[in-house]
Amino acid sequence: MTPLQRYLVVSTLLFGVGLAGALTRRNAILVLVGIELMLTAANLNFIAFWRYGPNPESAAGIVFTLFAIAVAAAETAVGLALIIKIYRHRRTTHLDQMDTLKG
Amino acid sequence: MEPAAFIAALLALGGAVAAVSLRNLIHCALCLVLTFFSVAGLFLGLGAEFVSFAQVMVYVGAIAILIVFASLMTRDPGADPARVPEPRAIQPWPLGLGIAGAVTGVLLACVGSSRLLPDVTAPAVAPSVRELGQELMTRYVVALEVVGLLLTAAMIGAVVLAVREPRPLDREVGR
Amino acid sequence: MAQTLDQLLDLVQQRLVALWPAPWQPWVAAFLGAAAIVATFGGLFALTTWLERKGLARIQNRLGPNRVGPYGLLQPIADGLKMLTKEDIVPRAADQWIHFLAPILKVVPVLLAYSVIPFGRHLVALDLEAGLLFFFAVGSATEIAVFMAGWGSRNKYSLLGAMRAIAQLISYEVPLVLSAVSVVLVAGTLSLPAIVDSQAGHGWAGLANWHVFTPWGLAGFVLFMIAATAKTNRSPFDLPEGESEIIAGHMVEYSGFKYALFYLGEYLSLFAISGVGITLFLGGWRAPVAWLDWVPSYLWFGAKLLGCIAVFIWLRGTMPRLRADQLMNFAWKFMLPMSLVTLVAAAMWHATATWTFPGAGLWRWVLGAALLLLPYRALSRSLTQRGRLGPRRYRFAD
Amino acid sequence: MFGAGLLKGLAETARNFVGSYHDPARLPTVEYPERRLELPENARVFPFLVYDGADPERGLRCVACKICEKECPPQCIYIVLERDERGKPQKHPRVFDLDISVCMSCQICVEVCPFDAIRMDTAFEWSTPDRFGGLLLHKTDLAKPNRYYHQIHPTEAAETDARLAAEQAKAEAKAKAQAKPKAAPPQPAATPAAATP
Repeated sequence: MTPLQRYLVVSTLLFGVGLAGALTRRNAILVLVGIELMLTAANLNFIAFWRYGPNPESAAGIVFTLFAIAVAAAETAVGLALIIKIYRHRRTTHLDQMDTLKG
Repeated sequence: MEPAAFIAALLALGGAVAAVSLRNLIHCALCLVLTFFSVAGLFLGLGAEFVSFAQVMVYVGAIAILIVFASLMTRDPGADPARVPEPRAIQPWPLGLGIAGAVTGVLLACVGSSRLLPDVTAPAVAPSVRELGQELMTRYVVALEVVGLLLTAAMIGAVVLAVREPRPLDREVGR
Repeated sequence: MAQTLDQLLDLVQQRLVALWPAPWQPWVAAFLGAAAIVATFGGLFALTTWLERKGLARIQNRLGPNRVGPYGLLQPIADGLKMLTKEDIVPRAADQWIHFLAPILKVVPVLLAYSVIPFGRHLVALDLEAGLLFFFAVGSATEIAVFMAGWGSRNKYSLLGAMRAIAQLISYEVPLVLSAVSVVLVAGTLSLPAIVDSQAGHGWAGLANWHVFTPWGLAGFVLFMIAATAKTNRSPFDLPEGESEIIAGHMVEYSGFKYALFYLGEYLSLFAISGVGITLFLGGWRAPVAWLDWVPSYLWFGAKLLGCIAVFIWLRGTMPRLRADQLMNFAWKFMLPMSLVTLVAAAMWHATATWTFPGAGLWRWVLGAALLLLPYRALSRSLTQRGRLGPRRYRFAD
Repeated sequence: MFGAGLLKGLAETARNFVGSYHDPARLPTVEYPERRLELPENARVFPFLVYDGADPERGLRCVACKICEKECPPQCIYIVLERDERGKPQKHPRVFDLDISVCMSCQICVEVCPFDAIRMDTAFEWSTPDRFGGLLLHKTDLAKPNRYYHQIHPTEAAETDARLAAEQAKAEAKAKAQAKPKAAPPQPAATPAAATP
């Protein structure tokens, strides 16, 4: 296995764990945690490809990761604001209990 | 992969598994912090110093704290057995695990069978912070502006969403 | 001779490292550096507790500790012995692991932050290219520690204190980073030794080219120090641990050695953040006037650090504690706009650096001062008129 | 202007700090066990019992009327009346205990005492390793001579003494005035008494 592949395996496993968490957990905050893990795995992929890719002197991988981090921050802020809003309305963060359209 | 990176990867994966599987929400958030720290360590090992510090600053300093705050502000009475919905024909969690496992398996197979890239092991010279800044300000300036706009919009949106409407009494007194 | 004295610490370290076999040398060097930092700032911590008690006492017309040793100088040792021999109590309902890990997580990042601060010429443990970012990144880890302490103790006072502390830390991190960014803008680098180098040389009347001697630098320094006071939970921003309201905030359930660790972490972060403030605005280890350059650089750094500590003690002896709403209003309605204005003024200063016509220096000064003073004036007027920072009106009392 | 008040406060504390090194008015604190400040005359800590003359037992002004015991808000006074062998009450306390761990120095006992027997002391160093027995003062600990009272509260003691002397003089005058008519009737009464039988 090349070093790149090792890092890719790690990021794949991280992505898998995040996906499993997002799909199986029924708490909205934990779903968000799973999504964060998937984003982190993607960032790890970017950095690994930049480091072991054909031209590591270009900054594309790093710049992409920085943007991804910024987007993740924005996404978390809005996501958690939504969760808190729904919680105020329904008194729950359990996803199965907020699936009706009627408020 | 040198031993330090191996340990960091193990910690990241262990933290991730704990973060999505523990029962206590606060423990989940703290395990997430462990994962973020370890991934920052992996970045550092890969030579991406700036990204590593940015990762710690944003993920640990902002996102983890946000998650912790949100989980404290939303005490979930979901454990209340009276409110749990009736049993379904298909339990959701084996399905979710199955899908996640399938996706991971396909990805792993792809990684294992790929021969696309040459084996680069030469020490890469990371672009300096100055070069990074110049790239951001020239080649990626549009993306940078868009991200700035996105962050501003997200911040305003989050504030508007989460702000509590003033109670009638407050409005009456005018505070 | 002067140069030898200046590099004395480096020379000693090289001699000590040379005693070891070659493969061990990097490890020995790293260990020596870490040990020197821990020993120096641990000693400074002991000295500062004594200085603080003495200074506060004098401000309050008292004498302060004077029983243990001459002038009470051995008081820190007595305090330390008391702390170490106290029983370590863990609440039965507490989350054992989190309760145990919190004090460690409080101290370790602070110690890591010391690795990027240049204490003297060539006297920096890690010359990172993104050193300033590293400093702020490890600083944000203390928020997690505070939260763990507050939540893990399973005590409503500590949880309240932790929530207050985190809200305050996050709010004041923004002006702190923004005022530091103004220096980064002018110096064009994130590396702390390079920022010190950007303040080299002497300008008008032999005065050094420190950033604090510019309009934006002065404003940035004041903002940085105010935000640093809040970041280190010191009076007047000490309401996360307000003794009179929530006993000691997140530290209620800690005793003995763990409490001492929190205490140590707080003082160490104070020194670290003062060190960064010195590096950013006060010229780091550089002498203020050219004819004092022969004094070893680390002595200059130490003198400036002690000066900063004295100012912090002075502030603590003067200001009453803020209320929670005043704290937030001050952060978001005064500190944040002012730090943005400072950033603009710094950009102006940077853009007009190429002016060469006669009287350009004066014009830059006037422009920069006007850019800062006018918004300051407007901001203070609007804030005081709208009663945001004035006395509170109670809903049912009027 | 914003911040001017803060600077004013800083200047004041700086003046305090510097002044504490050369200006005694800025450093009024004394080092306590070695040096003590003179207590103000109205200082009060816990009550004590005044006795006249030389004998603390017989000169005690207290008549065990128990008014102070009843009035004491935290009920820290305990009095037992002295009785002679026949059970006849004597105007003297057999037991007078005062628990200073309970006493709150309110001085109400002093206010209500009709005999000026109980007064406030200025001694404050009562620390003891025995928190039960050591803080329970008995009659022997509490009895202090009038001389001591004059020492600690000169004005108040002089006033009390003057009043007591005036009262005594009045009582004597009254007694004399009563004694005269009383002294007169026995003589006429003596005759009928002598005459009756």
